[in-house]
This record gives sequence, structure tokens and C-alpha cells, in this order.
Amino acid sequence: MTEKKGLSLNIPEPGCRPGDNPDFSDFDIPRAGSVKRPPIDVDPDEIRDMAFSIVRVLNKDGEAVGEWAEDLTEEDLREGMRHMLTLRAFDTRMMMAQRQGKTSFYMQHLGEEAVSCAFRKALREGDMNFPTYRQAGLLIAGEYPLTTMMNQIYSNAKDPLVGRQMPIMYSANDYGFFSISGNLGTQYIQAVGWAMASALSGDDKISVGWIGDGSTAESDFHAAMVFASTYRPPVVLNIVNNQWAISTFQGIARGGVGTFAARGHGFGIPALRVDGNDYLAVFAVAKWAAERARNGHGPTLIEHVTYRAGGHSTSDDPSAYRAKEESQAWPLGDPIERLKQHLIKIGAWSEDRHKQFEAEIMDDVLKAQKEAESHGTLGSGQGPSPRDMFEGVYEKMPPHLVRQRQEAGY
Amino acid sequence: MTEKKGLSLNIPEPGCRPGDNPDFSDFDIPRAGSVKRPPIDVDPDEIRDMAFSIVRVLNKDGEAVGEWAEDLTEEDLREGMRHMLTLRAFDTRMMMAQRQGKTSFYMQHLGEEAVSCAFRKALREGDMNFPTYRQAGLLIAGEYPLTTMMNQIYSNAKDPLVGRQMPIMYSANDYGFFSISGNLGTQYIQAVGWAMASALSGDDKISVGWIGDGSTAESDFHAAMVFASTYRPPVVLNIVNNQWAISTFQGIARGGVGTFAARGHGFGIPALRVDGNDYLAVFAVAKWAAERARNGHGPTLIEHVTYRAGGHSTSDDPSAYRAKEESQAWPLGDPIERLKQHLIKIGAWSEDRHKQFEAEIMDDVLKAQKEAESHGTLGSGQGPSPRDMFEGVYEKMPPHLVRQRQEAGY
Amino acid sequence: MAEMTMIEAIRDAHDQAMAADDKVVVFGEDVGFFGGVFRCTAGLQEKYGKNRCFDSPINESGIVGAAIGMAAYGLKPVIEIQFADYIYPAFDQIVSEAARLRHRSNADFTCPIVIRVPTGGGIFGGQTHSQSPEALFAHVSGLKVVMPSNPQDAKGLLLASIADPDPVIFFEPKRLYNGPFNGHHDRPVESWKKHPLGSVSEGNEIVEIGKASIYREGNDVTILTYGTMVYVAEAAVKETGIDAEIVDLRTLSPIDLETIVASVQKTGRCLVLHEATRTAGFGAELISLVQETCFYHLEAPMVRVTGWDTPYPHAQEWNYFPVPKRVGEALLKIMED
Amino acid sequence: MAEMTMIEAIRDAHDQAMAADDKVVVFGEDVGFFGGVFRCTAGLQEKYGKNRCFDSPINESGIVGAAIGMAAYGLKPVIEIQFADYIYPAFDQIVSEAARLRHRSNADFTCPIVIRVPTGGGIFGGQTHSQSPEALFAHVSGLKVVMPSNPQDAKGLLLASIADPDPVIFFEPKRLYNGPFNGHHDRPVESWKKHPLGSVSEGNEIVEIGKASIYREGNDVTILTYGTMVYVAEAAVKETGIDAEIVDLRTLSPIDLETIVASVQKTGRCLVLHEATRTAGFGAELISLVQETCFYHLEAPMVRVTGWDTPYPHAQEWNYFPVPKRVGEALLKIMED
Ligand SMILES: Cc1ncc(C[n+]2csc(CCOP(=O)(O)OP(=O)(O)O)c2C)c(N)n1
Ligand SMILES: Cc1ncc(C[n+]2csc(CCOP(=O)(O)OP(=O)(O)O)c2C)c(N)n1
Ligand SMILES: [Mg+2]
Ligand SMILES: [Mg+2]
Repeated sequence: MTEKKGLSLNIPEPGCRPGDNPDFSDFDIPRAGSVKRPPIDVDPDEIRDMAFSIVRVLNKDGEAVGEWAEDLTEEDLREGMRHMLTLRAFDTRMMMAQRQGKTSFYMQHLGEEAVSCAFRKALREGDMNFPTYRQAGLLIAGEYPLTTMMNQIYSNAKDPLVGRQMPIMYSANDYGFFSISGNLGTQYIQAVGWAMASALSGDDKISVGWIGDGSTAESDFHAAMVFASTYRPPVVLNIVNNQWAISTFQGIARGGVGTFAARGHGFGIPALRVDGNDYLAVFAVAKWAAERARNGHGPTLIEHVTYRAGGHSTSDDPSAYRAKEESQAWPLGDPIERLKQHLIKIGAWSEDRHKQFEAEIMDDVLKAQKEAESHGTLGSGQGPSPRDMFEGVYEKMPPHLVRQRQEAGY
Repeated sequence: MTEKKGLSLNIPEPGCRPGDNPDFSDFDIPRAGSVKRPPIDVDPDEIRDMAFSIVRVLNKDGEAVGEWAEDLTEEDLREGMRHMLTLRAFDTRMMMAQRQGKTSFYMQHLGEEAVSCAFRKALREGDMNFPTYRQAGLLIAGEYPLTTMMNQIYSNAKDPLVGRQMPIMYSANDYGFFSISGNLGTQYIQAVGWAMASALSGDDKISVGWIGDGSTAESDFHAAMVFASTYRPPVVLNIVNNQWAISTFQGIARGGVGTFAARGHGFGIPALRVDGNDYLAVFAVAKWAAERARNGHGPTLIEHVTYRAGGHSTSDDPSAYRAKEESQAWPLGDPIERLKQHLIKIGAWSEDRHKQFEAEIMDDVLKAQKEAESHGTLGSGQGPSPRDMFEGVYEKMPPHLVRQRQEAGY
Repeated sequence: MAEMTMIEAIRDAHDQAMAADDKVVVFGEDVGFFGGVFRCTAGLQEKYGKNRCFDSPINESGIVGAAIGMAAYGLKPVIEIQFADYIYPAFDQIVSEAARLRHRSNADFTCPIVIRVPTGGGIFGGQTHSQSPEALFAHVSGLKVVMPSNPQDAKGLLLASIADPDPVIFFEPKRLYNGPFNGHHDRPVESWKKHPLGSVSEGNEIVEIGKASIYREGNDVTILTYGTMVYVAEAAVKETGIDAEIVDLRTLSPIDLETIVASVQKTGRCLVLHEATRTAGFGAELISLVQETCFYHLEAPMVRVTGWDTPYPHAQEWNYFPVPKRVGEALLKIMED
Repeated sequence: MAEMTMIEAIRDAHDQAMAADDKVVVFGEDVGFFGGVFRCTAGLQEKYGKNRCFDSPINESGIVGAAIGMAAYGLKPVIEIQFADYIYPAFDQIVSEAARLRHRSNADFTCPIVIRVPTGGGIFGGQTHSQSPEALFAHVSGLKVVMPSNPQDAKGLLLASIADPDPVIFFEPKRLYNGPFNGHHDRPVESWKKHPLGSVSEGNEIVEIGKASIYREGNDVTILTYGTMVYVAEAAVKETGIDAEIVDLRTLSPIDLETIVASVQKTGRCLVLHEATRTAGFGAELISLVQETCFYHLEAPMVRVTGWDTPYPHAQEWNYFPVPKRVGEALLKIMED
């Protein structure tokens, strides 16, 4: 650069890099129960402060406190625990399967299980999610068969996507789960379009958009906000702020000012932040936003504050760009530990029971895996046919694809 | 549509359509002088209210009032008048030239002259604008030769762009005027990139992005906001809200909630609105934002509230979609009339002098036009050579273009 | 049958489709109250209500993205991109999403949307109102690419596109909206009303996607073309007196190879003609297909007449546009070889 | 000379260029602290500081748009798009802005930017980590399109691209980053370190843009190809024993027509080979160019071996990828005809 005469550029840096001591003392965490719960038809302008606070229900002693504490039964809570543990066990097994060469790729949810599992609970049959690759909890909490998920991951003979998609790029229309795209952000405006269609049709189904903190920088985030603000369709727009986007911290996507939720304000869209590691808080906020949408009050923007405790994917090693200890230092804890503490606190659970439950769940996952592997794994030779690659490009195969299929020998 | 069960879609409508009576009584106009002027290093959070108010200097009696009233000399003001009148005369002549078949297309500024003319006054040599097609005032107030502008419009023998561009798509690097693109919004992020380069180079030049209300919906608006918030470069981001985007009113771009300026809040960028028909207010706000940028305080977002009194372009007839009377009903008046009233109020002007000035200016414009037309008009046969079409695709013409040029016979 | 301009035929196709199926929704920039800058959707909002035809924000990616979401819900969106030159911001949604959705989800979700795109030059629109980007879409598997050249086909193909279960990019050569244009910009404009192809069936008959038509039969050379260039070819044929067969492709993807092969094997010579820039244009694909299928029938090298590999110029428009003279010279050359 | 992988060669080219000219700035997603997901910019931030190499938000349009603004200021931005599949959001900025700026402003502003784009398949990346969109850019006037196939060329061409006064789309076949790959995915991977082309000059010599190289001389048939497919062609030649001339195009736009014509006029036969989907792919342009220039020299129809016209599949990757067997069969067919 030429010698400095004047200005310099601000290039944000995370608080800590490998070798540094993680320090989250700047991170402002409101007390559980301290944020008010407004009525669902609230004027967005009246709750601007919610975009700068965090809705939290579970306090440090594991009690559910404040206006956002829902009447969840013990059964509900245990079900939530089952979903989160299943997702974690599923991740463990699939990470291992990838290392064993049974598939090419995997992406885990470690530390973020509450977000998708609790959100799913607030949805109804017929509602539609437009997920990213890190919301498999929507499927698991929707009781989608684990074996089918694994079949997809293995690109095996029973893969519902017949080998066409990379692992974890599920599609499950009947379970309210839109086909995952590899391109970031594109599905956010599609969620808005789906909700517009529901409203145009006089329907009462809602859609849910999902996006990561890093991906809020993508332009389709803006398209979604503009269309949502203009047409006010029944959509909930979720931002999963897990602090990292591969190797870049969330400051690269927002310059360290304000919050992601605050982006709603420029569009008159009510925006709030929630403790993404608090199953009860995520559920409460999801229910509130879903009710708003279903009752014609339009879109809500929700920032889920959480932490990506694992690597970005099986291709990533985060120790190259962030301190190993950062994950332990993360002040909102682990979602499973926190729900466990709560269950124990209300007398519905014990450490032993938890251990046993974990083992049972791992057993189910192992059974599902065994079944899936009986249909083959990637490269085992039991996969879908090359013919399947030529099918489905269009509803009806056009002549040039028939010729190419024949040229390929199928 | 299937029978309504539940929701319906919000599709915004303007207050008035052809045949309706224009009614701007909902339009909240703060008193001139009522908005405070913060220091240039103000914390953006402290001036959030400015995104919902309007900085105004000239009151209804033509007095310059309040903290934003700058010490402009009579000479400054008369110069401003000259620029605005020149732009208006220029527009009149070029609209007519287009109707006379001397060129293919034109776009006028009627009612918006203050925005670009006054803003230009706050800039320094070396600063760079990234304009849309409705900021020719930047050139005129920068004393760019009128004849050269007309040469471009006529695609004649002296057209600096050698016939390649549609009329009014000027480019004038030396005058701080970036080459206009036909694609909306693209230049907003380029302005941010230019400012980043200035800061990276330790320079103190600033850049200025320009966009229309309708075009804020384009995705590159978001790209610009994200990059501006992350790197805080010395850029002023202007939104010219002239109420219309061809046939759609500004509500289609923002759903009738909040303001365009408020979009800055989600990015921690200070945002304010200004009376775009008030030469003094635009200048004051421009100066404030330029000083912020130059002194390392980063980007500012400015919404200029104005009204597109004419058609979108020579291809457009607005009477098909808005009431003819709307333009007269527009409550912020006409920028030239308002500056005239002020000049008279301070004793520096009279109706007669104004008339005479107008006539002199029209004379200059006519002279420029005569000169330009001596170099030809579109289709007069004096235009640039077909050879010019093959030049400049790359710095050095590659072999295939040489072949094609020869094939074309040039 | 009714006399219609291409604009009226397109409007009528919308009207028929909207009347027949209330899942058809129409939106885009200025298409609602105003009826579109080219007036192709005029009257639809008034007739069917704002829920069926409405204005959108100026965000092409958003328009296509929202349409994809609507299609996933079960509607049939028909959207307008104001000029082909402005389709690029939507490129990702079209290529990565619309084109892929059926395949990647194994038909769990599909994307029956129609993207209408006024295209081409000849209107002094300069580089951002004149481009012909059809090749970019023909390269993308999962899309269909259609370009009618007259009111009859415009109506029938638009109806077919709306009925199609897959995404269709529907290019409308804007220079043909009001009448056939043969590249002689200095001659009076002809109107569709007097043209046989301006006589359009009032019902909802479709023209099948994927079928070319023989615009003019001939024996000496085949001209493969589409859109505005059909009439330029016709003028060149008249001016040179060469007995060329003019094939109006109508659909670029999937291509009607059968008709192409039959014609070239008959004539033994081939000229490819389009407005778009030459390099890697759709003409290259046509040349390749003919080369692969008709090699032993070809008596002379095929020739491409196209827009030059430059941005579309304003003042030099008629040196850029493949005018009848250029086409005629190429025809003469092919016949000599 | 030093032994380098393609990654190291690319890194070294950055290093040389940044050392020589402080106007060169490097940015993109994950390219700063981490050095890029493929590590092509590793160490640059540490060496040159955050002002010269930094992370960007995840917005491809923003990355290119900001680079255009920087270039207008006078810097030379070298930016990375993480995967070719993610270049589509930037399509408008590339096509409507970068490619047009010099022409539309009559060189009042120019756009000397380099857009580096890891491209191609063979890594089980499925449809969004494997695409080869080069044809889309070759169609756009104002852009240069480069694709090296080895460390030597990668370094020399990247240096040339950075020095170039116009925008360059620089495709890096990611399957070649660590070693040549001939399509036999079931055989052990070879490393560049043992390969003659892995031996790279340490200085800042450029490889000229617009010049093909003859990868293998031969007499019976010309194979026109680029990127990963150079090694697939080589394998097919070995396996069939056919004496083919392999032309590594290296630059697709502007194309080196001279080398192509010389080779095909010598051999009289031609095979075109690329990973990208077939229809309207860059192969079509190559076929057309040869048809136009070598018609009377051709002894057999030219053949295209390409990716199929489907999205890039995950499990069926080796049925999609043009493997040596497919190329070999096509060679045999051409020789028979
Ligand atoms: C358009 C596009 N650009 C870049 C990528 C590469 N990429 C994949 S994931 C990722 C990071 C996303 O981070 P974030 O949105 O925070 O989601 P997270 O992974 O944290 O859940 C990037 C850059 C992509 N998939 N698509
Ligand atoms: C990408 C793109 N989409 C659409 C258009 C067509 N178009 C030209 S001007 C315009 C309206 C812009 O309105 P606004 O931004 O409010 O600016 P104004 O004309 O009012 O100054 C439209 C839709 C375009 N030029 N570029
Ligand atoms: Mg993240
Ligand atoms: Mg406007």
C-alpha cells in the first residue's frame, strides 16, 4: 500500500484464535425470565429492544422461569430429550461412518440440537420448513425414519434420492422438510414464496425459513426480507447464529455492530433473539412466532444464539482457526445438559435414567444403521443405477437424454 | 383460488390512482429546523430517531432555520440556483430533442434537481460518485461541459463513449462520476468497494453510492450494506426516494412500514432522512456525511425524500398509473421554487432577476445544444464508426474480434 | 380465429390459463396495475384480482425465488423479468434451484414455473435492453428454453409452457411484439394484424414444446434460426433468390433434432443465424449437432451469422444486428463453396 | 525450479504478485486467516497483513462488486469464489459490470480483476461442488477465461491474469490441486511432486493468456481439451494405443485458433473432451470453430465426449465423469469412421 495519509480499513477479528484464551465476558447474557412476552399482535416498533436481548427460560439452576416458560408436560420434555439425544447419537454414528469410508461427507449438529428439535415441536402437519444442512432435528423431531436418513447418506439401494444428492441433503415433503440446496441462502426467499402461496390460497399453513449467521450476508436474505415486508405472508424466518461460518466468525457477516435480529427493523418485521441452547426458550419463541403467522400477523425474524461446537463438516478442522477451548467456554452451555438439569430439577429424571436412555437411543440408532447398511453404503456396489442419473431431469425424458442414456449404456 | 379458509396476502396499494384525489395528509412532515444536528462521531444508536424524521432547513416562509442551516453565501446559493436551473433547462431541451427524433431516449430529473446538485457541493476533487441515471446534477454542479453530455446523448461524432451507450449513460472519471450501468443496484456495492480501496490505500477520498427507492429492493443493496457494516469504509450511501419506480409506488419496495433509511439500523450504520427538495438541507446533510467518512467514522445512509414529477423516461406515460394531480399535491414543493423563495427572502433575488437568469441559462443550454448538434445527432450519419464497436472490448483486440471486424468490413 | 399482435396473443394466453386454473398466478415488476412495461399482462389484475396478478419489488432473484416457493406449495407462477438483460441477478435461483429441484429431490418437489423474458435487440436499447442470453440457459440441464417468433406460436407455446411440469424460460423477441421485423429498420413497420401468423385461435390449443416448424420450405440450403431472425432470413432469401429452407426452431431446449436433420440431409448446406454474440452461442450447439448427424451429407462448411462478440452497441446497432445483407452474403458464400 | 503442487503454485503466484505490486489485494470467503478451504491463499495474510489479504462476508455478488469498485479506484483485486457452483449469485456483477466496464465507458474506467474459481468434479461433491460452468463465461464478451491443468501453467497463467488489464475468470480444476488425475478413481493418486509439470520456476515468469499447448504430439487424431480431462485423454491414448495429439487449450477465451487449426489440419480428425454438460457447452464452440476452419481436412465426424446433460450426481459420479474408457471408445469410433 502507499504510505498512510489518512484512512484505514476496519477488518473485524474474533475474540480468540488458536493459542488464545477464550473470553466471552463481553457477551451480554440477560437473566433467564427477564424478557417480557408480548401479545402475538404486538406492534413491531414496541418490541425493538427484543432484537438486542435474548429470550431465556432455563436459569442456571435449571428452573424454567418468566413469561416465556410454557406449560410443557414431563412427557413433552422427555420427548424433547429423546429427539436431541437421537440427533447426537445419529451424528456420532454418521461421523464415524464417514471416517470408515462408508460415505463421502457428513455434517453434524453438536451443540445446536435444541434449535431444530424444539422448533419442530411448534409446527403442525402441512407446515413447511426450508432448512439448511444443519437442521436434521426437524426430521428427527418429526419422527422421520432414521434408516431413511441413513439410506440417503449412504447413497444406497434404498436412498430416496437415488444417489443424486450429497449426504445429508435430505428432502421430505410429507414431513414438512424442503429439499436442501447446496447453495447458501437461496431457500430463504423460497420460504417466503411458499408462505405467500399459502396466503394467496386462503390456507392457514405456515412456512419456516432457516439460514446461518454467515449466510445472512447472502443477497437472498435481502430478497426474503423485502418480500416478507411487502406481502406480510405467514412465515417464520430463523437465523441460526452459531458464531462461525466455516473459518470466519460472525463479525465478518455483520461488522460487530447490532445483532442479526436487528435487520428485521428496517423492514418493520418483529425480531427477537432466543437462547438457542435452551430447549424451552426455543420452543416458546417458535410457538409465539408460528401463532403470529397462522393468525395473519405476518412474518417474524428469530435469531437463535448458539454455538457450533464441532467442525463445519467432515472436511473441516476448526483447530486451524479457533481455540480448541472456545467450545467449553461458550457461556450458554450444552442444550442436552441443560434440559437434563431441568428434568432432574423438576423430579422427572435422574443421571442414571439419562445414561440408560442414552444407551437405549444409541441402540435404536445402531439398529437403524444396521438396517441401512444392509441396503449398501457408498461404493458398495448396491447403489442406485446410473439410469437414475438420467431420470428426473424433466418429468418426461427428452430425446437427447434418451440418446445420452443409451450412449452411456443404460 | 380455493375458497378462503384462513389467511390472505397483503398487497400494498398507493394512496391514489388515476381518477382519485391525491391525499398526502398521512405523510408526516416535521417542521423545518426541528431535527437536531449530532456531532459527526455520534454513536449510530443515539440517532435512530433520525431514520424516522426528516432534516429540513427551509421553512414555509423560505427562511433557513435550525442546526442544519449552513453558512452558505449568497454566491453559493445563486450557484445552486444556476445548477438546478441548468439541469431543468437541459432536461427540457433533451426531452424535446428526443421527441424530435434526434436521439432514442432520455430521462429527466423534474422535481429532483436539488438532490444531485446540492450533494455535489459537499464533495471534493477525487471523490467518486456511483450514480444512477437520475443524478446528472452531479455533472452539472461539477461544471462538466453540457456539450459533452449532449454529444453522448446524441451518440454523435464527439460522443466520449463513441456511440456505445444509450443516451444519458455518462461516464466522467475526472469529474468523480462513475460509468452508469443499466442494471439497477449493481453500483451500490461498487461504491463500497471503491471506498474500501481508498481506506486500504491510506487515502482520504470518499465515495458516494446512489440508488432509487424501488432499487433498494435489489439484492446488491444488501451486499453494499453488509460490506459497509463489516469494513466501515468512507462511503455515503444515498437512497433517492422519489416515491415511484416506473409504475410501482414506494410501498412495493418496503411494504409501507418504517422507512428506507431504517434499513441502516440492522447494520449499525447511522441513517437519516432529508427533505430532498430543500437545497440547503441536502447540502448540509451531504456535508455532515462526507465529513464523517473523511474522518474515519465510516458509512452513512441517507434517504432523500423527493418526488418524481415527470415520467420515468421518454418511454413512460405516468397518467396510466397515477393521478395527474399528484405531483402538484406533493407537499415538499418544487426545489427551484423553494430556493428562489429563500433567495428573495434574504434579499438576494427577485422574480425578475430569476426570469432573466432562467433566460440566460436557457441560452447557454441552447448554445451547447447547437454546438453538440454541429457534431451530429443519432442517425445523422456523423456518428462514431462501426469500428468503435469492436474496440475496447479488451485493452488489446484479440484475434477473433479482429476477424469479426474484418468480416463486418471495418 | 382473431387478429392479434404478439402482445395480445401473450395476454390472451395468460387470460386462458388463469381462467382455466386458479393456481396460475402472475407477478413481476410493473405487471400488476400497469400491466407490464410492454403491456403483456394488461387487464389481468382488473379481471382476476390482485391475488392473481400483482406487482413485485425490483429484485429478480426474489421474483424467481418466491415463484419457486409458490410452485413447491402447488401454485403455477408465471413471472416476468422486465428485460432479458436483467435476468442475471436471478441466475442462481434459476440454475441452482429451479432447474435442479425435481432431480435433486427425486420429484419430492417440482418447479412448474414459467419465466417470461422479453429478449433481443433492434430497439436502440443499447447494451442493457437488447441482449439475447438464450445460450446460457440452453446449457443448463433441467430447464426448457422456448422462443416463439409470431403471435400464433407465442400463444400456443405460452399455454404449453404454463401447462408444463418443469421450469420454462420463455423468451419473447420484443422487436416482434407489434409486427414482424426483417432487419430493414429504415422501412415502414408491418403489423401482425395483416400477417397470416397474426391470426390466432381463440381457444386454449397449445403448440407443443420441442417441435420446430418449417417457416419456409426450400431445397438448396437450410437456415436454422429462431425469434426475430426468422424474418431477417426470409428477407435475405427474397433478396438473394436462393431457395433456402427456413427452420424456425421455436424451442431451443429440448431441441427438435429430427426436423433439423431431415432438412440438412435434404439440402446438404446449413446456415445458423442468431442475434446473440457468436462465441459459445447457441449457434455453436446447432453446428455441432448438424456436424454429428449430417457429416456425410454436408457439401460445404456451415456458416454462423450472429451478433458480434462485443457488448450490444447503441449507435452502431445496425452494424451489430445481423441484417439481411449479411445473411444474404453468407448464403451466397455457402452456395459457392 | 521448485517442486510444487498446484495449490502451492497458485499460492506462490499470489506471493510473487503481492510482493511486486502493493496494489494487489486478495480476498474472499475464508481466504484470510485460514487461507482458503483449499489453502490456496495460506500464509498470505500473515506475510502481507490484513490489508492485503482478508476474509469477506459470504456474498459472491458483493465480493465481485466490491472488487470492481476497488479496480475502479486503481487496485488489482484477486478474489476467490469458493466453488464454481457458487459463482451464479455473482453472475450479474460479472456479466453486466466487470465484462462491460471498459467498453461502456470507453476505457474511462477499467476492471483488471481476477476471479479464481475452483471448478470441476471427481471429488464426490455432488451437484453443488462439481460443476464446470466455463461455457457460460466464454459466451460473454469482455471476459477472459483461463483454465490451467498443471502447476507450471497455474502459476504462469495466474501471474499473467493478475497482470492483465481486463477481467479474467481463472478456473482451477480442483481435482488436480494435489496431483494429476486421469479418471481412474480406483487407482492410487499420483503427486505433482513426481511429475515434470510439478516443477515450477521460482521467478515471476508468466504463461501467455490465449496460447494453447500441445500436451502430447500425435498424428492420427486431435483431442481438444483442458483442465482435468488432459490426463483422462492421456490415459485413453495409452489404453487404446491411438497416436492422438492432445491439445491443452489453457485459455478458452480468447481461444488459440491457430494451434487448433494446425493440429486438426495435420490429423484430419478431432475429438472434443470436457467435464461440463454437453448441450451448448464449450465443446460446441470448438466443434464449430474446427468445422469452419478445417471442413475440407476432416476425414470423419468430430465427436464430443462430455458430462451428460444432467445435474452432477453424487453416487453415479464415475458414470457421469468422462472416464478413459468412454474417451477411448470415442477415439476408436473416430478412427473407424
Ligand atoms: C452460495 C454459496 N457460497 C459459499 C458456499 C460454501 N459454504 C458452505 S457452508 C459455508 C458457511 C456457512 O456458514 P453459516 O451460514 O454460518 O452456517 P453454519 O455452517 O454455521 O451452520 C460456506 C461459505 C455455499 N455452500 N454456497
Ligand atoms: C436489474 C434491473 N431490473 C429492472 C430494470 C428496469 N427498470 C429500470 S428503472 C426501474 C425503476 C427504478 O425505480 P427507482 O429505483 O425508484 O428509481 P427512479 O427511476 O425512481 O429514479 C426499473 C424497474 C433495470 N434497469 N435493472
Ligand atoms: Mg454459522
Ligand atoms: Mg424511484
